[in-house]
Amino acid sequence: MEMERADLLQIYYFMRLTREMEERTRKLFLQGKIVGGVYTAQGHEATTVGAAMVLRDGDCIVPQHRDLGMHLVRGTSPRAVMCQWLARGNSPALGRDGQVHIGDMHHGIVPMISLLGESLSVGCGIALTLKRFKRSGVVLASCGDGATNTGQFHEALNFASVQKLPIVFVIENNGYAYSTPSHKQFAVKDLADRAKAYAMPGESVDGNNVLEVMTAVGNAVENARNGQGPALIECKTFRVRGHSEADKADYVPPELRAEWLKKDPIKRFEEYLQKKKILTAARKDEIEASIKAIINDAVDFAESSPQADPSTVADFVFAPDGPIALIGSTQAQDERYVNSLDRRTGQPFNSVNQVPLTLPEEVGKR
Amino acid sequence: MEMERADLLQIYYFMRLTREMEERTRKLFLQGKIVGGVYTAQGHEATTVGAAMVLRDGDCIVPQHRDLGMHLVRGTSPRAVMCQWLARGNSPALGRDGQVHIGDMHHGIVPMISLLGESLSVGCGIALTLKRFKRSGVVLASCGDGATNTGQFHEALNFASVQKLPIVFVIENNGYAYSTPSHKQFAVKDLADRAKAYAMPGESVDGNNVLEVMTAVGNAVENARNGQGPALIECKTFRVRGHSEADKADYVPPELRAEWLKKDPIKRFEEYLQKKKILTAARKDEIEASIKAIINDAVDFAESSPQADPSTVADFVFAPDGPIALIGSTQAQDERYVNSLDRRTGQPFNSVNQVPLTLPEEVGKR
Amino acid sequence: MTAITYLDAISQAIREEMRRDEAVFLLGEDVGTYGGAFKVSAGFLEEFGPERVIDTPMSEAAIIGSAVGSALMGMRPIAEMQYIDFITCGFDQIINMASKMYWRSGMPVPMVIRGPSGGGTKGGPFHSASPEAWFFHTPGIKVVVPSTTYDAKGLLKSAIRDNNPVLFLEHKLLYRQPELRAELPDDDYTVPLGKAIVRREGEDMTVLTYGAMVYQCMQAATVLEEEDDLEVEVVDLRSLTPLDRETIMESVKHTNKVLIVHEDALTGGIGAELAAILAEELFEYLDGPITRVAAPDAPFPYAPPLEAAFLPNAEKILTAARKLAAY
Amino acid sequence: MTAITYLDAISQAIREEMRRDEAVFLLGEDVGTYGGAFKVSAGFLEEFGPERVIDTPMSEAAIIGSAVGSALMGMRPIAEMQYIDFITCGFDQIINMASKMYWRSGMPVPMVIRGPSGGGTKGGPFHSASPEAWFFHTPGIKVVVPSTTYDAKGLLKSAIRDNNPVLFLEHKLLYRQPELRAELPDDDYTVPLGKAIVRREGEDMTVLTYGAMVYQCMQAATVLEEEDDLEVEVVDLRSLTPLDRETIMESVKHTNKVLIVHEDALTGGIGAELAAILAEELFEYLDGPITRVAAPDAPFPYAPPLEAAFLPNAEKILTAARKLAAY
Ligand SMILES: Cc1ncc(C[n+]2csc(CCOP(=O)(O)OP(=O)(O)O)c2C)c(N)n1
Ligand SMILES: Cc1ncc(C[n+]2csc(CCOP(=O)(O)OP(=O)(O)O)c2C)c(N)n1
Ligand SMILES: [Mg+2]
Ligand SMILES: [Mg+2]
Repeated sequence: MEMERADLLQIYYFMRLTREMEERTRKLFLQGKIVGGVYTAQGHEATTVGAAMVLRDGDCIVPQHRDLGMHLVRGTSPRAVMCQWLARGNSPALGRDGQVHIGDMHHGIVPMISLLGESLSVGCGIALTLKRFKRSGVVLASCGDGATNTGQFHEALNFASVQKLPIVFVIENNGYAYSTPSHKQFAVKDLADRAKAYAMPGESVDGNNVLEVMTAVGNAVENARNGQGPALIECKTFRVRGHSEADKADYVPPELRAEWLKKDPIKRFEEYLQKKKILTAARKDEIEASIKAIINDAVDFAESSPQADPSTVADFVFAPDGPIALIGSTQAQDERYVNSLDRRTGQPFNSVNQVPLTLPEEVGKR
Repeated sequence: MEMERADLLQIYYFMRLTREMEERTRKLFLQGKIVGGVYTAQGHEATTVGAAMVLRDGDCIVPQHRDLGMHLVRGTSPRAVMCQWLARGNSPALGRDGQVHIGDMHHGIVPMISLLGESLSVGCGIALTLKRFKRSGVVLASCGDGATNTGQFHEALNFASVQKLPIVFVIENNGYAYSTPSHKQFAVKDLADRAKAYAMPGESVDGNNVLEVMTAVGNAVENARNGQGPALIECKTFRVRGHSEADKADYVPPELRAEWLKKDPIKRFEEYLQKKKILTAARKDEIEASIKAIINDAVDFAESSPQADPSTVADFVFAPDGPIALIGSTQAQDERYVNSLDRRTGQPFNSVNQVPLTLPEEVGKR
Repeated sequence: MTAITYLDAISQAIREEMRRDEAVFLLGEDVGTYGGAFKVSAGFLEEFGPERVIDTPMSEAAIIGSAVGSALMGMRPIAEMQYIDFITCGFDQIINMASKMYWRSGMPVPMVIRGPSGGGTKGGPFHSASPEAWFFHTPGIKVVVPSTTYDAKGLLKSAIRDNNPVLFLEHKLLYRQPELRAELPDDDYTVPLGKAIVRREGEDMTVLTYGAMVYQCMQAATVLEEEDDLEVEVVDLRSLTPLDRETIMESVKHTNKVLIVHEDALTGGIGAELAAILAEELFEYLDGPITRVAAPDAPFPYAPPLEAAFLPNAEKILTAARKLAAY
Repeated sequence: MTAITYLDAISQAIREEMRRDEAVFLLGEDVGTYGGAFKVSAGFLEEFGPERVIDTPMSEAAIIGSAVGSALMGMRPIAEMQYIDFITCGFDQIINMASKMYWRSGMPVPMVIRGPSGGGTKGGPFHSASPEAWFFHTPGIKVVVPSTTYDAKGLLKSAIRDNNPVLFLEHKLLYRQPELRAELPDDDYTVPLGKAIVRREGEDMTVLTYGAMVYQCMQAATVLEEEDDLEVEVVDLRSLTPLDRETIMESVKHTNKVLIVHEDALTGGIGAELAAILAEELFEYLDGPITRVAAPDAPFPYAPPLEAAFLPNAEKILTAARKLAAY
């Protein structure tokens, strides 16, 4: 995949931002500032960032619990993420939900639910709509190796293939479903083989090699865009930390983890960029500084954000009446349409998005 | 598959018995004696009878709505079937359920529910038990082409393959799910390809050729028996009548139906047996006479059986306390065990089974 | 103007909404070529084409999940369950995906899940379900139970235009009942969700019911008038969520006695909540025990004599009403 | 003898039953190597081996379906839902397969479905479910809701030995609560299904509750005694199906006032049925409106201030009880 230095730096930038935000999230958890389950994805960055980098405006992601990288690339703001982790009243879920259960259809982001596999057919419904109105958009729906064993996975991939939907399914095979290793979950060697049950193209790639991920997902996305229907890409990676921050993961053989740590996707990409003289020490410092600033801003913003208001606990169960706009149409910008705004607040969706991610000059505007 | 004449005649006998029982069932429906949906399976006989013929004592079937043939081969009595269709108080379901929703674990028969696909993982649970106790038994679980699109199908086949269970899945691909043709249901050409998603052997065979079905299912069953795990066999056949007797099926191209009618499994097998001089005119007459007698007996028995007793409408919701025997163990014959008898009646299960199917001499004892 | 059936009314509502709003579309098993197992969508494929009338594989969860996804895009999908019994196979998509989406994300999910429910058609344990109680207890989804041809059309239009998931429970016993044939207005009318209707006024007792049981209650009410000279007020709830507390309260306040009738099993059914609301909020007004007539706590049986014994009917209602009246 | 937790009691019950009866086995996600998400089955794999402690793929429907199949063979499977919220993904296997099997075939399905339920643990909308109402309304499955360490063990043993599908709802907030540590008898005791227990006797009011809410009610009762000089009788239902009508009736007959408290959402919850039964059968005995304290009709929220506002607690119970007492 031929790319300009700016693109390459951007990829690196998002991989680093993802890693650092999760580091910070972990700290907040250890400080007791985040309650409940915290899922991070150290080692997934090549897959989550790489897969999302090939998308454009009008495309849609259906991310899961380890997909902070996809969120950041596609426009979920670090402030939104931190407000959500800290369960603030101004978080995208208004404190009702946590983790990266964040979405905004105007930005093509579907908020996941904890029940894994369920989001995949939701992705089909979005793709069905894009196809119906001959939009060029494509849906990128991800799931873990474990989620491929749910009935939902099967029904969604089958329906997508029958309808030849513009949707690409990305499996993040990180070797485990919680504590359960692959051999207790499925008998196939490559999960890409599951595509054969749907006469769908399937490919397994090195999920720790960002350029390889981008090539595979990029091709699948372009095929889907051109009306050739869905595809399944298995990105083989590894969950080098516990399932959640509460999980010591002592069920993972240390040597296995060590081996994968050597294949750290960021380290590998960094070496590549340095060899290519694209990532100089100066650039690196600028990037790290920018990332630090963004994360500090996000955490400060979240910590100074209000708690959720208990007097609203019974509110927002039903949406108000009124016209609904087709997402992506001009009407979707018209306040008279119920779904143009977050009616719970009267604000745009994820209004904490309003401070956009400003990349350092040399990393280039998006 | 080498077989003696008696075996071959038996196969023919059960195919004919199945066909004739369904003919009679249809008549009863048209006479208004059967209420509700009536599903028959003209054209499926090679698949349903053939698949079941390869089983032995200790094996278990998990049949679906077109599997009367499996039931008859495995010991569900024509009387039980007719009592069930006529919703009699002495039917296996005591009038609570209808159709071929008949089961008796002591005879290795699981009663289906209408929700298709759901029975497959029940079959896994049975296979899990057979494996745990090192029984030589194998489970034969069937489903239609439509049911392969349910999440249930996926979860069951995946679990079976991970656990290497002694279970064989037979798909009866009859071209349609109700009115929905294959191309609106799945994109694969051969449903046997779905086995690849589970690293399971898969084979597609001519479902209207009984000996071919027996060879494929027979091999799969023996492999499962020998600890080699599950397999998937697609039997390609055709539903030459409507989905139910209420369905005129005018959505089926007449020429397509005509083509398949030419391939009628019974006609084909009959010609084969005649060419081999196994089925003489005399034999045929004897068989037909015996079948007629059996069906008449079953219908007479059912029609003279009592209606369900309305005063019991709220009964039998919960099973009584007491010890439960492992099915197939000697205790399972001991009345002190709750599941040794049908506690709703105090009788053996499907007590209408008590008049066993007596085959004409020359067709041989089973 | 010709008198049409309850089924025709449902078909008309969908067709007219699809003509009115291109965001409305139908997906489900056999809804296209076949026009649906009950022919609700007969002719739709020809009129609207395969992108708006989608024959799906047998995959209830994918049907409902896809409806959620398209609703998030601003569409108004109508997901048909061939029999409402099969909704159990897509249960999680309703409970955790559709019903909680607006509440947690602010993004509306305007969708209808509809299908034939109810018994009396010899459908047996898997084709006779009355699933309302599960969803009545689930915040974030509306539940609608039309009993007349007029309401079937008017309520379905409101459901389709609503910005939330709506479970629309058609009673299949009513689909083609000649007695329910009615001439409907030519104009585009709707019946609002959340509004009950008094089918029959009376001073002596309030009967709260919905769906096919409305007719059993009306029958019983006539007998009570003729034979017992009792004036029974029959309230047809029409919507279960939102529930029309006002109409219910008003009626009970002037009759002071309540009989609740539904086809679904007794324990934990809709009647339980109605009784609880009244026992809490109208305690002073009650001159007799709140009485319920419902199916027994058993699965739905197939055999005609069992089905007859299982379902509530005018006779059972009569007995209960007389006992209550005599109280 | 050492005091053990509510979680230990559950673990002990399963271990002892597995030792006692080879038909008993455990299957679910991460129950083996990991010993379960909450460590209920820690050490089980080592003791009983992989054929009796089965790590399954993430496939709730296959877990429950396989349990039904093995139960039909005469086994006594225990199917763990990692969080009870995920039971929605296996819903049909429970409703249409397990719960109707004996009724329609005469073949018993002795199985337990168990898992962590309930809120107060910052679990948010998908890890805090109280799913009892759906199954309470479903004929053919028993529902058990232990509140103490002693009951958790005794009821789970009864559930495992029962010949029917039993939904065993563990309250995860109680799993490791130090206050619940208790020394349990060494002998093999059980607590029968279908028997409530009076946790605290009183003349002035009956409080019907279960699960974690028992403690909130007991707290409130103490305050009412000290500050209001009211004697409140607290009844812990322990089983929802079968329901111990006798104990409930007896209590209400002598207190004449009823407060019902549960953590699950109000509308269509267990409290609705309890109120309906009492409003119908004990009408003469009631000296005040049947009052309910429950969660609002909204999904379960994540943020601590919202969760605190959402859940019923001693304070809310106190307010309601005082109002009722003053009636
Ligand atoms: C339907 C469902 N069942 C069970 C769970 C509990 N659970 C949470 S994460 C997880 C493992 C997921 O594994 P995988 O899909 O491989 O994703 P990973 O966490 O490895 O990225 C499980 C079983 C769930 N969230 N949803
Ligand atoms: C879960 C579920 N969804 C829908 C139905 C309604 N239904 C009954 S039979 C049928 C078609 C089944 O097709 P297939 O599996 O190919 O079996 P066939 O009838 O062709 O033998 C459908 C959709 C059902 N019984 N169960
Ligand atoms: Mg994984
Ligand atoms: Mg078929």
